[in-house]
Amino acid sequence: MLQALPAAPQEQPDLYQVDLERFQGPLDLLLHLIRNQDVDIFDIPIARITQQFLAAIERVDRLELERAGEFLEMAAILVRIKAQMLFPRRTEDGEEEDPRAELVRRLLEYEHFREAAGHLEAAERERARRWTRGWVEVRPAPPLADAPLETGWDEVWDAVLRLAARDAEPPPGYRFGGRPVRMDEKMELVLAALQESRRVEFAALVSPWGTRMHAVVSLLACLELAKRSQVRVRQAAPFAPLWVYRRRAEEG
Amino acid sequence: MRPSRVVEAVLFASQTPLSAAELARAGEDLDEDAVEAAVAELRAEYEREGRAFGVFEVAGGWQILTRPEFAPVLERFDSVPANPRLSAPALETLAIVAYRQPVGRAEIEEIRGVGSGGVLKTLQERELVEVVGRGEGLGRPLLYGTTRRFLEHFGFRSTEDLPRPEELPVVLSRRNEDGRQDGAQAG
Amino acid sequence: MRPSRVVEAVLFASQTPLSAAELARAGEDLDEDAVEAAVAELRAEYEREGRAFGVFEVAGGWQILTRPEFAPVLERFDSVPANPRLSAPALETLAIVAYRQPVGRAEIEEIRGVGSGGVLKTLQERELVEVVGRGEGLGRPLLYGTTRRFLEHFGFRSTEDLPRPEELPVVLSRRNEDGRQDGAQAG
Repeated sequence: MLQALPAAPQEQPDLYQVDLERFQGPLDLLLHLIRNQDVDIFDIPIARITQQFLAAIERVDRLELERAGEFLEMAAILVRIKAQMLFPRRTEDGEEEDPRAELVRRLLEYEHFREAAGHLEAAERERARRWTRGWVEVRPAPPLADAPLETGWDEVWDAVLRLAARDAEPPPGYRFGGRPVRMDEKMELVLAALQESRRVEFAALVSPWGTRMHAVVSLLACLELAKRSQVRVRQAAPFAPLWVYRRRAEEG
Repeated sequence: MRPSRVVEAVLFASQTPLSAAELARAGEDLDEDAVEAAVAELRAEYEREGRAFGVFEVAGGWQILTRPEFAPVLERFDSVPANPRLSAPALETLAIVAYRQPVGRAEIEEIRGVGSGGVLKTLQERELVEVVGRGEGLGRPLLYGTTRRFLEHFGFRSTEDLPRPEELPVVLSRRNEDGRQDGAQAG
Repeated sequence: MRPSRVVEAVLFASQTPLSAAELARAGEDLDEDAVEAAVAELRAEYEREGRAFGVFEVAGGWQILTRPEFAPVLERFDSVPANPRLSAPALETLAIVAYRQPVGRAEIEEIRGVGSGGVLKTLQERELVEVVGRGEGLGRPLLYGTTRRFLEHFGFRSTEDLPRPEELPVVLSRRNEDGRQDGAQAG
């Protein structure tokens, strides 16, 4: 339902009495405050809007924690912008930087998508006025297993090779004597060792073989894993022991 | 059997849209052109006879649906369940996925300014959105895109039916006449 | 709106057969006699036009159903679809299952970067892949492996026979002997 706006909204304290539950998030609330007061979005009166935003979220504790955090984060942004407005900075080419610029960009982008969502809703409403057939005969599908299958192993193998091509870095096989020292094997070994303990000394990874090639490939493996954010490599000082640390899954 | 009746039987027995290629499977002598012609014939007949349903173009195929003017009648019947509608957060998230696909969760949350994991999951469960790949960068984030079911849900023929981004007015002045839920009201 | 068209809309969209009394609720000017007449009108029209569907009496009510003589059409439509060749996603998924079995869906999706539930189902229906157990951990995920039919079709005696040359990608060269996410044992 549409409400006609109060003629002089800024004088109506009731305006701040918004029901936060009805807003999808801080951007929604902020847009509401701006659009409902005939404010030029490119020249947001930041002090006033900040005050209204803070008033609106005063009872934010009633929201669940995650949502509350989202509103508080925006409040912090607003307060920071308000402070920056007092001390305008200049960019390198001497132009005055508007601290509101990024916020305006985000608001317009958000509004753009909300507009798009409105179009979707209209399409959905239109579609909801038409019905498919309510009941359709259940037809037992003939078992797919009986259908002919002409796929040969070469096609499966092509798929295998496509997967290989997708591997970020195809592991080079370093040969030592007759047996290849493969980086992927070393990487696996490092990860396996880190399943057992939180960290492992690099020397311990190499000692079972003690050859230069194993050491080099192991080091490359550790660096590759670090690059993929699967491990951390630490050395306290030059020539100090090198340690490899496990990274928790959610870290990377 | 007339090709149009063969196509009719299959369209009638399906709850989802069927493409020309799919419909062609119904008859030995059917190809995509014959299917097109049969569909056109059915359309014209239903139209002429004033049938309560018609053949509509949806999601790259055709589907028999009741005509909109019968909605008020159908809404009265318990055995005709209402077509499901999405929540505002779901629509908003879906709009972002539709226009930005393939898009990761982080970008969606950046645009919306709120956590969107739950909404995305719901959209995935309803098969309106699916994982279409992985992005570059840290953790190779999952990227989402819209599905054929998405087109069905909104009755779009293809993603071309979405209003082009440049057709969406980036509203620069106050706008408030579109029936959007209004949060602010005293009492 | 003609009574016969109102009745047609409701019969088409209803999930259950409807009786004359129930159908009469569709319009203020409808009573059971009017409904009977409308149904008779629809029947005659469908008959005359040679429609693929008709109005049938079911469980004390009416329902619009495909005519029995079109059953072969539907059967043909249902049975022709199977492409004798596996699709690219199916091939890729099959390759992963073959080399990493027993493997869970999450792991397959992790490697492919796309949802793989549907394609796994196809492979199961093809009887090339089957559930071979359950993994440890949250929700005890189903683990998939290849079938005897897989071995027969591709001419392997056992999965040990699968070629494992050096160009086998890393994601496939690591086997899960114990069905856990990672064969974690440092020697």
